[in-house]
Amino acid sequence: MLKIDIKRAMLTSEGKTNLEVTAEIQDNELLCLFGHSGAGKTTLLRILAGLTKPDKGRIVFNDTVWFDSEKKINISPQQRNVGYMFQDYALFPNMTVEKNISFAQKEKDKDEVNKLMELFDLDALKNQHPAKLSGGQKQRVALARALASKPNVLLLDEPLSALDFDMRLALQHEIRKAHELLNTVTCLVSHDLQEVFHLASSVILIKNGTVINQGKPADVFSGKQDFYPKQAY
Amino acid sequence: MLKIDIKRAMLTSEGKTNLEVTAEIQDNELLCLFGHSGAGKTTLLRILAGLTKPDKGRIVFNDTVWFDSEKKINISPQQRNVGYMFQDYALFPNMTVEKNISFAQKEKDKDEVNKLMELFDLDALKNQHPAKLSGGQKQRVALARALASKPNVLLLDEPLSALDFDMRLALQHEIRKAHELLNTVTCLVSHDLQEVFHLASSVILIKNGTVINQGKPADVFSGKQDFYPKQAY
Amino acid sequence: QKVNVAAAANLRYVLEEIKTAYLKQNPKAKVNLTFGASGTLVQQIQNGASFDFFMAADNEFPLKLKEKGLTTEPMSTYAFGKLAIYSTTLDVSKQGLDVLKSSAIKKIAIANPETAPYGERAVQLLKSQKLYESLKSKIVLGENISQTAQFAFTGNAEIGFVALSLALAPDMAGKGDYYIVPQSMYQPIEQACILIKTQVLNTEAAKFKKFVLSPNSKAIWEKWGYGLASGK
Amino acid sequence: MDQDFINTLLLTGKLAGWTTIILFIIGFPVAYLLAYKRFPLKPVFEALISMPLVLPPTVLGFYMLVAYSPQNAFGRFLEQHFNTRLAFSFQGVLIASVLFSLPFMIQPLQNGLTSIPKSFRETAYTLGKSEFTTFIRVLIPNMIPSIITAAAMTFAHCIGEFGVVIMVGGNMPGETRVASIAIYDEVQAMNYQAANQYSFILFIISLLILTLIYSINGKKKIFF
Amino acid sequence: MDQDFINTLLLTGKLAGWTTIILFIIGFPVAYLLAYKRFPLKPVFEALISMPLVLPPTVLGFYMLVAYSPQNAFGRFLEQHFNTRLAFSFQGVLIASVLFSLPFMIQPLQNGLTSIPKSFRETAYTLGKSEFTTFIRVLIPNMIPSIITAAAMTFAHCIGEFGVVIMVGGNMPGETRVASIAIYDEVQAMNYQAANQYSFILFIISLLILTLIYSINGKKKIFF
Ligand SMILES: Nc1ncnc2c1ncn2[C@@H]1O[C@H](COP(=O)(O)OP(=O)(O)OP(=O)(O)O)[C@@H](O)[C@H]1O
Ligand SMILES: Nc1ncnc2c1ncn2[C@@H]1O[C@H](COP(=O)(O)OP(=O)(O)OP(=O)(O)O)[C@@H](O)[C@H]1O
Ligand code: MOO
Ligand SMILES: [Mg+2]
Ligand SMILES: [Mg+2]
Repeated sequence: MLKIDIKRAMLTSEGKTNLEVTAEIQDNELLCLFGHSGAGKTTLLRILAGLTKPDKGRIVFNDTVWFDSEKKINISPQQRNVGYMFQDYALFPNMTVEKNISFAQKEKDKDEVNKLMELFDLDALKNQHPAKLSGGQKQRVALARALASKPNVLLLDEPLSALDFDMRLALQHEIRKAHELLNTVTCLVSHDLQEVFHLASSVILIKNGTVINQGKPADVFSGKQDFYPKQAY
Repeated sequence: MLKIDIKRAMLTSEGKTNLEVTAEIQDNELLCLFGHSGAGKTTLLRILAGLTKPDKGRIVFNDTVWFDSEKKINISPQQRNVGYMFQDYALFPNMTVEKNISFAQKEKDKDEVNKLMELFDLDALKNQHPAKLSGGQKQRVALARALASKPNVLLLDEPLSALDFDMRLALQHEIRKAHELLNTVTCLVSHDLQEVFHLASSVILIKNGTVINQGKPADVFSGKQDFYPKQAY
Repeated sequence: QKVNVAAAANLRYVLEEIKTAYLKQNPKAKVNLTFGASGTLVQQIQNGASFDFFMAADNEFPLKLKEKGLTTEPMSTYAFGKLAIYSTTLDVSKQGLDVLKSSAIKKIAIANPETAPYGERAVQLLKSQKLYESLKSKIVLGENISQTAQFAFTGNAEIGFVALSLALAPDMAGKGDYYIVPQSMYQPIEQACILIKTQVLNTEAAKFKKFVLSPNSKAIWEKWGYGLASGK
Repeated sequence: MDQDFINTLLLTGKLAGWTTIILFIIGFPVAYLLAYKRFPLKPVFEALISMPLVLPPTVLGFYMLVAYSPQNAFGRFLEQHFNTRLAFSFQGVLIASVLFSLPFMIQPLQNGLTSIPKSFRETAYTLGKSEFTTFIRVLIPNMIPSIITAAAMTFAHCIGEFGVVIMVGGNMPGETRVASIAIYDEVQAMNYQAANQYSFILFIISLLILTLIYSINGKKKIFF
Repeated sequence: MDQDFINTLLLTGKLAGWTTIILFIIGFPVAYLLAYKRFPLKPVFEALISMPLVLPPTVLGFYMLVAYSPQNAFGRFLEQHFNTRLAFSFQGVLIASVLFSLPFMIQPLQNGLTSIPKSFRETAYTLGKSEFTTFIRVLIPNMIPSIITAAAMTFAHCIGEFGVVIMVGGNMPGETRVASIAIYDEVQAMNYQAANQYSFILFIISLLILTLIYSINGKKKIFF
């Protein structure tokens, strides 16, 4: 279980605000972060990963305190064992597709890497360097890499936004499978309602740094037509 | 009118192929490029912008020959007056949001810049540098910049993929308006069927480098359920 | 045991020849010659450079070392140097010191008077001839006497105040003209040498010193234009 | 502090300043060519530019001295047509210093240019900006640390220049007697106190300038 | 080519090689600290490291000479406990050379490190990689051009070193008589042929090494 209760100053397009999030994510839960551009979704993931320090609050994963502003605890990203997929991928330019993925593994397992590359339709590109990949190909490598590290907590920042519909569906399936297989807590940012309904067991709606609703997807979106989306599909 | 007839070697996830596109885009037409990840959409836009050189063929815009492999003509990106929005934005890190946009203008026009920033909900961020923007904010700056140059040909590579649904709708509207106002030829890459139907006057379906269908959106997608999308919304 | 000799720059050619002669007699000996301005060498020895034997261009620099207690055995004068002016473009052998008044002269090379006795004598000479003030702006300083000779040799300076022994070097003599400044016009350049105190007594150094002072090398000194102390 | 001492410092600054200015003008276009253009024999060309890095200053000094000599074509030409002699003159040392510091300017600039992502240039080109405008408005502002490194290394390297100056300079006060030479001289003459004074002042000045540069530079991050 | 000549070249290579190796070991951690860590007085620390860039080699040489002297604490300590005297010895020159070349190693490495996007490090950390692993596997491979520049500049700068060597090392054959000194000496002896021979050989060796480096470097792009 991941318990979050944090606060952090943030500059948004509405001016200065605070990102304030309180949430409890159960083991095995797949949480979707949903919200406007600049609402603070990426910032929250970075805070969970240990890359950005909240101004105040606590983060506890199972029995481990990851962050506590009062006790001045802030354990490093390495110790958190998260799999973080960046919104801009951050693939290592010096490594091929295959190396990027195998680098993430804690124990080398070539079969696993091959399986991932097959699942993500990257086999033919295994010896390519990132500079020579298309946008969607980069995104798939980044996702495969985040999964390869077998994390306790999986943080995915718009993992499928650059993919076509087919691929998107297929990979939604893979994310769900990985989530179940690894028995992780997963937090995923998405702008795609279909995706949210397909994947999420719960949703957090963020607006301007503040959580305005959280719960099961159906509950959250039913009462909130005024917030999001203005127009359904 | 933009006449395209080009060929270029490409490595895709299916192995080596050629990107082969023949198309005529009328003035005032808004063309959508639609296709799998790695199909060659970005490559086609780069070729139109003059950033990648085709192996063979011709590109003619109105009466100007942009590229002709036989006559060895290849005019520079500067002379083509295109507005190209990169899939990874390529914002200038040294310039603020406002400067990024005004830099694109051929004639300085502060009002125009302010209007663009307002439209794209960037006013509060006008003095921010790109490193401090969220993914969606970056995308909006990149789009605003491409429009600010008042191009003859507008090339947009997944311009709205990182945006939430509201914003997406609003900006679809803006793209359409800009397209009509500037009287441009617009080529847009999108993975979103709704978007294609909403915006495009014609569609090109690319698979593995080859155009497999082109025409009005309704015509293209009606007969092609086997290709795309497997599952409708 | 090898002998590290610190030798004033004016000895460049002479000492090479003496070394050859010495090695002919002592085929197993090893002699390393390092040339520099006398003052530079004194500075290096004071700071711990491992030289065994110092041959200066005057008798004051060895004295400095002696006062610091860095030497063994008394200092010995081995030769008297002669000052010459050298030029590749002007007819110095005919005009003598009058050449210094020539308007064709843009630069005059002199060794740094602080560290090179030959330079010091040259400045002394110019001062006593009341030429120093008028020529001052034309003077370029060589780090030691052989760099000075080289400035004149390359023609970058029309005139160089050099050691006669350097002017006699085949390259120099072949390319230009020299004039020996009358020895009465400057304080004699009495060149002395001294053994440096080393941790292990270097007997080879003493042997080499003896050879330098011996009649065996007399002809070589004279050939290179040095005067010899009467007693030796 | 006496007048000589101040003059020597001023001369040193003048030499370093001029060298840096001249190399700025030469350096940018050359670095640009090396970073972005392909042409035959480019590695050889690059190697030639880097030569002064590897060549002892005395080698360069030696060749300059030979070239400047009125006995040789170049020196004679200057003497006859311009009535100048470069040996033992400020100009002569300046030319040698420019040649000698060339790679200290070019290398950091070239490195800075190559590490700017290609898409920045490409974007500017599609926006109709010329290579020159792109260079001024997009490339230069994104390589400030490299420019500072280039300028600092060049200026610094000139202040430290010794080998070339001792070979072609002739130790003329006000012309070629720069600080490094002056210190050498004082040490050789065992005027340790004077040497100390020079060294100490140079040390303090350098430390102040550099601390200032790094304080400013530290505030700006590479990508602002 | 005679034995002296070969010995001189070998000695030069030995000095430059050892300096580069020692500075590699020192350089990476220091550059890492300077690039990524914040600590008080960092600009002063950076300035101190860059000092040898600005200080004339003769200043450094002078201070080394003073430090090495058995009349002072450090020199006396060495003399009493190790029975070594550093002035005018190879070790003494090596120490001076390491100090003197420090910024030529640090600056390019630090520049290379700062220009690697932060997200690469962040990604590696979230993947559980230690700072050390990240450094070896992610940072180093993405800054190859900077590493080559650092090594080339350092090695090259040592080969060209003259001022420090002549002050700290003098001109002792086999100990401190490196190529730059030898050339200086030969020029003074007006053995222009020998000077030319040294210069030419150094020129050719340098040109070859550098052309090789640039050919390899040219093939690899910064981001492969
Ligand atoms: N710089 C490059 N050099 C070589 N090959 C490249 C380069 N960029 C892309 N490719 C290859 O060319 C093919 C087409 O790439 P392109 O970027 O045009 O795809 P795309 O249709 O835009 O895909 P996406 O929707 O994923 O962005 C891909 O298979 C990719 O591997
Ligand atoms: N490095 C940064 N420094 C300062 N402010 C930042 C930084 N990155 C983002 N911000 C600001 O913080 C706010 C939240 O950003 P965040 O990246 O979390 O948004 P987001 O919800 O992920 O948006 P998007 O959907 O557009 O990616 C934004 O308004 C942005 O301007
Ligand atoms: O031989 Mo000297 O000591 O250069 O005048
Ligand atoms: Mg985000
Ligand atoms: Mg693409």
